Amino acid sequence: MNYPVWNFPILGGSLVVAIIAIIHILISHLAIGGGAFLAVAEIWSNKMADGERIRKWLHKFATFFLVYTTVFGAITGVGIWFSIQLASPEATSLLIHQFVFAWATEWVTFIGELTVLYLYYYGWNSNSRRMQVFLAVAYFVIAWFSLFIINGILTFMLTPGAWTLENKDIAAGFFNPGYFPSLFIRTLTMFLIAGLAGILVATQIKDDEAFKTKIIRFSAKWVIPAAILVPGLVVWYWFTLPESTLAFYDAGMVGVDGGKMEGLARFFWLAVTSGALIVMGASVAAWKPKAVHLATAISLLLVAQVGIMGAEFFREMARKPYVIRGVLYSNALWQHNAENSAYMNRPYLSEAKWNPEIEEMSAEHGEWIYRLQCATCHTLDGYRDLTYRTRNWTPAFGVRFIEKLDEQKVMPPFQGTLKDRAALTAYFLNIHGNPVTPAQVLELYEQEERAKAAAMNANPKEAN
Amino acid sequence: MTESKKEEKKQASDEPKNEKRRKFLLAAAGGVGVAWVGAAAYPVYKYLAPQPVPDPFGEDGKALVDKISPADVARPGTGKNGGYASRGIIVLRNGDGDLKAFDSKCTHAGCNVEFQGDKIHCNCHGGNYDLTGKNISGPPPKPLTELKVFEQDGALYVSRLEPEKKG
Amino acid sequence: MDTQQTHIPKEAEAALPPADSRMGKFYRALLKRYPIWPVIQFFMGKKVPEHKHSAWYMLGGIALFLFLIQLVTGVLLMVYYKPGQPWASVNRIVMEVPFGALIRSIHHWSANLMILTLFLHMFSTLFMKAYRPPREGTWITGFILLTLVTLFGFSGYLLPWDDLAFFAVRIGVSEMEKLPVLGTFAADLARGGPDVSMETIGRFYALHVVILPLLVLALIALHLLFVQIQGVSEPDTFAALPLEKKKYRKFFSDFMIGEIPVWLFMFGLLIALSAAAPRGLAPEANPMGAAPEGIKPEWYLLAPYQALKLFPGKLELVGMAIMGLGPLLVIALPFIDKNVPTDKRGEMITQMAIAGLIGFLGMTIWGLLS
Amino acid sequence: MNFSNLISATLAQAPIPAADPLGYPMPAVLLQLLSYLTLALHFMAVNFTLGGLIYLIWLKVRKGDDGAKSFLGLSLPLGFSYLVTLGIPPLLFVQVMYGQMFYSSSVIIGAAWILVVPLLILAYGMLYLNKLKKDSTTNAQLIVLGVALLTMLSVGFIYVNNLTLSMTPDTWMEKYAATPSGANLNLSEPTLFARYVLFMSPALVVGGAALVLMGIFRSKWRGNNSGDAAGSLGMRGLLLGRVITAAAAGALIAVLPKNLLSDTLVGAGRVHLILGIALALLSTALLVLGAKKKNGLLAVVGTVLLVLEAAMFVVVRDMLRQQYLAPQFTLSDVSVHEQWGMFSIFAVSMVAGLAFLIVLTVKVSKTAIAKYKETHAG
Repeated sequence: MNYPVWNFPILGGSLVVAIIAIIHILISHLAIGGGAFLAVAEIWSNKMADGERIRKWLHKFATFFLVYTTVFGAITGVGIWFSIQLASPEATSLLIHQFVFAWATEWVTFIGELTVLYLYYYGWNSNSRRMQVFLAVAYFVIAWFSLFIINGILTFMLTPGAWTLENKDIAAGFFNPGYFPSLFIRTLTMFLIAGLAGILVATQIKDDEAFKTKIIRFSAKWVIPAAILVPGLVVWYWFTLPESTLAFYDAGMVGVDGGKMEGLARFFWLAVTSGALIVMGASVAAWKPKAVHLATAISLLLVAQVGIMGAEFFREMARKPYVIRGVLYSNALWQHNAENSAYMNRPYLSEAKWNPEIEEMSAEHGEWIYRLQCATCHTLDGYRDLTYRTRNWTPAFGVRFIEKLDEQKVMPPFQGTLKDRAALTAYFLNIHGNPVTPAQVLELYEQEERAKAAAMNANPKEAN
Repeated sequence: MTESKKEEKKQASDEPKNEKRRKFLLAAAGGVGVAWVGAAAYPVYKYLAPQPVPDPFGEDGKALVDKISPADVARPGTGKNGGYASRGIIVLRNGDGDLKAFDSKCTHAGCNVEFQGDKIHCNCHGGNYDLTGKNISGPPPKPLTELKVFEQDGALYVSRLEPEKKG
Repeated sequence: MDTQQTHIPKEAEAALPPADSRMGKFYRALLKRYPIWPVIQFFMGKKVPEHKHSAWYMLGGIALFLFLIQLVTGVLLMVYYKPGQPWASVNRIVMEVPFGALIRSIHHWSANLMILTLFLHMFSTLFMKAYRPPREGTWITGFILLTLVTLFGFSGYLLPWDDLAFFAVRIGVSEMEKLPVLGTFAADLARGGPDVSMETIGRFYALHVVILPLLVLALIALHLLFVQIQGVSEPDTFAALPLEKKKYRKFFSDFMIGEIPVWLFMFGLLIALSAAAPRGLAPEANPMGAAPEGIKPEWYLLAPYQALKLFPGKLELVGMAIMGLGPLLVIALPFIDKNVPTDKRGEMITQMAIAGLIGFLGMTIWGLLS
Repeated sequence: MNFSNLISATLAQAPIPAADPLGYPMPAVLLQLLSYLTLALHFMAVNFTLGGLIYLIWLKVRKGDDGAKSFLGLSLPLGFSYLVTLGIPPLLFVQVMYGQMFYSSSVIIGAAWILVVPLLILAYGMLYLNKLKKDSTTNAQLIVLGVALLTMLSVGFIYVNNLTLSMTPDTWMEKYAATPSGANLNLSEPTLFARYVLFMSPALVVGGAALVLMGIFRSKWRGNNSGDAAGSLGMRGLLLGRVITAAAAGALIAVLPKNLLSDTLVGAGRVHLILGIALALLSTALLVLGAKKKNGLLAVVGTVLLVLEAAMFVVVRDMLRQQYLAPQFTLSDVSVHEQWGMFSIFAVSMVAGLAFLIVLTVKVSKTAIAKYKETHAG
């Protein structure tokens, strides 16, 4: 109510965030793990007889790395920020005001990362060997600290821990229950992705099978730590998840398109399957490096991309219906307001700031409730579309359903009066070509309620 | 010992060790791979795994007996094959006038047994039970599962038999 | 000691693992009993030319992989599907069986991706001119496979017996009815009556799970056999290269193993699509109710569907005739365009194919938008 | 949707969101200070990259100095990445201080605002493409650079739209009601184009200064006159930039509501404006002199003064914004909950980090310059 709601068509604001974020996460993980890869490969090349050759190849890797991570990585990172302001300004504001100096410190790591990477890359021909190794290590350490910081804010949103709006305990919020498992999972995933990128660049070695084999085997080894340790870490992470999330997961094994929160389970299994596919693919690459070509290597990275899609969607959906769990609902309703029935039962539009003087029970009444209360998560005919979800609504059913919106705990409670509910129902019914007015919806609902009450009086047992 | 000899010796002793290490690592990697593939295949197992069978006695703890009416077993010494919750059942009234019920699944190979007046007989492998359900001859290794049977509103119902003895 | 005369040729001895290793012993024992070395040698000799369009050679393998996914998920779905209670059983798969929605979505997405892959496979073959003699057999079997797979999609579409399926299939079969002479007869035979009904389910089910799989498997075998015997076709530019500049990759096992991660990605993509856009189930078909809004055939049938709309009324037959000509032309390609290297006629055919492709895409997009 | 007639009649009150319940993490003055400092640096990077790009295109069209071309080709992607990175803190602090206004206006022009992300990727990618594909034809290069220029100019335009809109809450509701997807721009804003030119034209100045510096040091390190052409181009461009900027400033003053202008230009506002103008004149003089005399020191001082100048104008800009918002919002309205602990972590890491980077950069540059001199001497 505080901020206007961005009604992005088809995708909806949240999917815009997700698309940018999923791309960014693959690249940012590469940006950090790749630092470790550069450092280890530098040290390795110093010990090898064909070190000069390895470094020549490493220069190719560094070029790819530099362009890919700075162009796509840095900008999509800023892009996430742009998109969350649009999708959830209230939550972004809260995070910014609580963690502004954490972000500012992360910015110091950005400047550090960039500068050190440029000194490393542009000093390729003039720097001493020792300096190059030092710069690569420094790059990795600085870059990893950016993860160290952003991970606190990311995990805070799902498991704020002992933090509350009153105590503002930044340490408790930052090092929240999900912080460490998540940090370790991401760190290992970074190495894995760096290895896959190494394989990709290795496919550009032409006419020297032995050298290609050597580099691919070296790169494939970077998958091993994640393959062994991530399953255990996921179990740890699992135990930090809120109970309601786990309950959604259990309920989500079956069912499709509506009702259940089955997405949580589907995306979890997408992540697991992708993990298995990467382990298989990397084994294939290590087994027959000769057979690896560009499409092979790109496929491996794409598997990592869909795996990240699974894991990140899981993390986001696990928070549903909150944007900051237990504090702020996705549609910018504060938990403390949600518990206050006087607040919740006020006429919605007259209280809404972003109300262009819409008359109550007018044709636009319902549309504005949709725009301000539903459109943060839903669209009309795209992502989580309401046209489909309300296809079987009758006037009375709609009014009743909206009243119990939060019953399944996957949506926030509805704010507003009976008239507001009738207006919103009328809006959806109109979309389905049923030209009822809010007043008619209200009348039909009340008729049905009266009939029910009468039936109850006549036969209390049967009406249940 | 000269340097080169030392080297040689070191190499010689390393080789089998390296080979062993290589084999171990390969096996370990294989193990991790198999574990991952297993995890990914879990949904297929879960899809095929049988759904939990609903409790035949339902929420109120009883099941209606099908195809046997109280009149069928009114006199002592009568009995009949019937069904409950899509399983087979035998209800009989013994010489003492007590109503008894047994799940008709033979404890030997799972055929449904038949009430034959003085005994309960299994046609598949010729096993016999007495009218208390005890296995008296033939292959059956165990007595039949007895159920508690009672009449209610003109129909027969069965429920789980409370264990008589404890400890 | 083994006193039997060994039949293992010298080349085999050189290629096999050492005789005292476990695998070496196994292979030798095998070759002694079944002297298939020439066959193995033949397959080992298969090469794939390496040039900048080599990636297109992977499409056939991808389509085969997706077909295998279809077989596996199809069998899994058959475990719970009941043709007597089509909608209820599919609803049970979706709403009750653990991961049932996932398996069904994979089956759905894999079907779509398979058809898409086959289209791409066909067009890449077309543009590389790999259909020219002596590869007519491969081309024709390939085209029949594409037709059969489309039929697969059409028959499978009906099986859930929901509203969308019912009306889409009803429209499809009644198009058939309009064909002159045998139209009604064929349509009735397909439907098992004058209209799509539960009778149709049985026919489509048998078609979908027995007849088509057998036909397709047999044709795939034939198609692959042709490819194996004749080898991969080389595009003109590659064939014109001097021998020392031609680079090849061994099909067994370099090319194939390199393709495995691509298949793995396809599998990941299937799961991702199924997670992000699971196949929904519309309400049970109601032959008396109104057709749902926005009903359209699947995307791969949209182009002809949309094109037919251009021929209103009695002209529809003309339209169908024109569209019937398309596939015939495609089949006839190897007999029209056979000169290597490409001559004027060949170039003209390429341009026509581009026009056809653009027309197909345009019609499909138009169909999606309208 | 027929709201427009409804809306224009009503809406006495602009829908300004309530401030964040957490309040400011430290007194607003300090936040302002941090924001001025970082915003000035951000503007320098923007102007260097945009200006450099304009000069590079000019050089390619006119088949000008190769040394300047390769310098710009190499450094523009770097400039771009610092442009983006230095843009983060001011964006962070504007959200802390003016979040309610900034988020609202961002949502209202949401479709354009999110477009910034792909546009930035496109511009940045084009700059790298230009650097890595050296062997392409001039025409292809011009297309690549032209796309980069257009995208950068559009990003600047979107920014000016958003920030002007964030200062005029009275116009929000009508725009928001009309297009829920945020397919809006703030074209009705009278100061929009003057502001846009005012913010973009210093590109010629900063880019010119960079060319002057590059020219001087190139000639110096190589011991010949190979940098002269670049230096003189930079100098001329710089002067042209100054003229355009002054014209835009005049235009802005002409269209600004008079009371806002007079309220801004009293006390501190006036001091900063005068300081800014003085610094502008001084830096211009130093850079021109440096270029003529090939004196590196003068040019370096002149360039550093550019940063200070930018900081002065950034302050004036913020004061103008406060006047715009004065009827609805002042910074002192918002409560303050200090986070000194977190701030000191930031401050320490920033000081330590910058020190580390400076030491490292000097060290690496020294070897690189030595090597450069070695290769190009004589």
